[in-house]
Amino acid sequence: MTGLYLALALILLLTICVGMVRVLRGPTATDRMLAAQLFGTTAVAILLLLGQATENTAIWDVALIFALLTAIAAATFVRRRDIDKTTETEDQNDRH
Amino acid sequence: MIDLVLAFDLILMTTLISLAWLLLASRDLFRAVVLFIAFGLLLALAWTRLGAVDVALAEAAIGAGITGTLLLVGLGKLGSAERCRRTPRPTTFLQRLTPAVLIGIIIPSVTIILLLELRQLQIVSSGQQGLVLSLLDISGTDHPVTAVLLNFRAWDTLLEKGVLLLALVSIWSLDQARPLFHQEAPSPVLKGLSQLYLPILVIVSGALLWQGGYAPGGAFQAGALLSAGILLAILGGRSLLPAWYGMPLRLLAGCGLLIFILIAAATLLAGNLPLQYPQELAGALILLIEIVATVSIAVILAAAVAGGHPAEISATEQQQPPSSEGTS
Amino acid sequence: MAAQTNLWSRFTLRLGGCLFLWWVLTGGNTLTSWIIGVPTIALALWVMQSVPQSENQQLSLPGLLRFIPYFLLQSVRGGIDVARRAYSPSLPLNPDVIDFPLSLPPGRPRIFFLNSVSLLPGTLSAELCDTILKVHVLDRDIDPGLNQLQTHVARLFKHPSGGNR
Amino acid sequence: MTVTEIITTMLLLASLPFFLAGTLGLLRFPDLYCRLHALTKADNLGLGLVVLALIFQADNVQQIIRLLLTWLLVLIAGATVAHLIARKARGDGHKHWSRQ
Repeated sequence: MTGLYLALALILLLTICVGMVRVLRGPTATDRMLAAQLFGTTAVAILLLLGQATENTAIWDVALIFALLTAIAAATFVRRRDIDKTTETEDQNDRH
Repeated sequence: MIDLVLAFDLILMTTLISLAWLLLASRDLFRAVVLFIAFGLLLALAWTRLGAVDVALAEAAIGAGITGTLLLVGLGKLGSAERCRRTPRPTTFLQRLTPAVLIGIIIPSVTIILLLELRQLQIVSSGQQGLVLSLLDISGTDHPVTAVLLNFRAWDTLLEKGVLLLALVSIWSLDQARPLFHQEAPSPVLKGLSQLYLPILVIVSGALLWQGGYAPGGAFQAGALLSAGILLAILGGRSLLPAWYGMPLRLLAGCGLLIFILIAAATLLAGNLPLQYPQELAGALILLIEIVATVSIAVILAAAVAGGHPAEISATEQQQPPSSEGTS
Repeated sequence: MAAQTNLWSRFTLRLGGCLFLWWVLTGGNTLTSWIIGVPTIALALWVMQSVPQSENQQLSLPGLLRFIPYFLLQSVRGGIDVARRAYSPSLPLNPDVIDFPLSLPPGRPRIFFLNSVSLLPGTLSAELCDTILKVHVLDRDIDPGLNQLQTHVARLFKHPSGGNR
Repeated sequence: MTVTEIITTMLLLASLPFFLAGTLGLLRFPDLYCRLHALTKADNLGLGLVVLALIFQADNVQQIIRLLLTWLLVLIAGATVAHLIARKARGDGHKHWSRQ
């Protein structure tokens, strides 16, 4: 069984690596952010599998923390003061 | 099965190093921030693979809960610097090739060579592990990491609290805090999430603090989680009471260091070395320090994200109508 | 009088939830765990206390028992649907944004509905304009079944619009 | 192999196509909104199957509840984030992709 857990965890890690292409490509900031969100879900799955494979359920606590916190970065992203709009006006003043 | 573990570790290491390179070399700062969030995620995986679940918990709480917000808010302050990416420099073929070669060939091969070499090494000594485990009975806790952090090497932890406080004081001396987010009310969905997750975050954080006595967990993990909770509350549209910005905030931020110093002084007066707890009180003292430190760490980390002196927030908010965007 | 008992039943429910979660996470078998457990739960209750309580929508148990299998079935269908589209070489997508008029009251029922929409086959709640929900659909030719979901959610929150079906 | 092990194996194998579909959708789907569909549905179903698989191996009730709680939290966070991102994209004026 342990072999299966590890094999699945390995494949999931690979999907994160492949998904990184979306972060690199973009094209918009929103695309990048949404890819990071997908990694959160995958990481939770990997941690649950690793916890089961090593029979160390303390690892599940790490998964629980990710589950609780993955929304925070994305929520900040949508709620932050829009830098593009503020820089547009600032930019005309201090263009060098 | 060993091969599966090896393959997992290899890919994890290669990805971590490549990500580190990519995010440092990224000209688009927003991209760098998202890469850093992904980096933190994989780093937490790496810590669990190294058997350091304590560190993984802290990395998960800090990486997912605080760093992302800290960097995104910081990015807003770097407005004009971020404009630089829109004036692309002409790149030669060679310049474009270098990162690809680095990430595709050099980093993986160096990692593989290093890993293979490392596997040849014999572990000569397990460090102080035996010593710590033999003294665990008198430490006042059942988790070796907690025993080291709060008893055997409590001095280090005291100084760490000092460093955190110093960092906050430096941030406060640099700038005045500005409202982190849009003044307009958040989406009801975000509000609902915040209301639902906040109590759960509090309880998980308390559970982590308690677990520190016998399993991975402890004050830093609990504090980091709690500070993420504070951020989530602000994101969900709650505002902190301005009455708290003055003395209460300072006291809460400083109490972690203060309790340490008080206990050090008390042990000194009792004729022991500083922070050399009497054996029968060790458990209670450790618990007391951890509870106070949790609150202190939570407040310091959350205040650090605000990025400036908080007293000013109440002043500017009172002066200006909430609808205006004009603090910058 | 009725409001008073309502307040108490809500408090007991919340306290019960907190105690349950603490037990799940720590095992709760040692007496000393309550040294941290009691202040933690007090803090959690305080955090919940400051949530504005204008809305008074309690879940109905029969509604929940009918909702869970419906939701699980639909999310499996949703997963299979999106996976099929992702694998198919021709990428069979025909997306559109449709308007859906909400009859659910604001607050928890509406939030619950918005989140459920995003987990069901082919639909994504994109924007809420007053009582009109803009839904992004993957295939404009397929009926997204949002009315059925709305009935389920209304029943779950004991709202009249879901009662008589 | 016991019965529970067979069930766990099958559920884990069943979860794999959904995780792969999530990543594939992220890369292949033409616009942000479609990618959000992949994010919320495929991966959450994959995680649900993993959680279900591990429940069959759990030692006690607490573990089962912890697993279910983790899944539920990811589910709610995923749906919320999908909505927030879609809302922000619409606010920024992103047009949705269509065949015509």
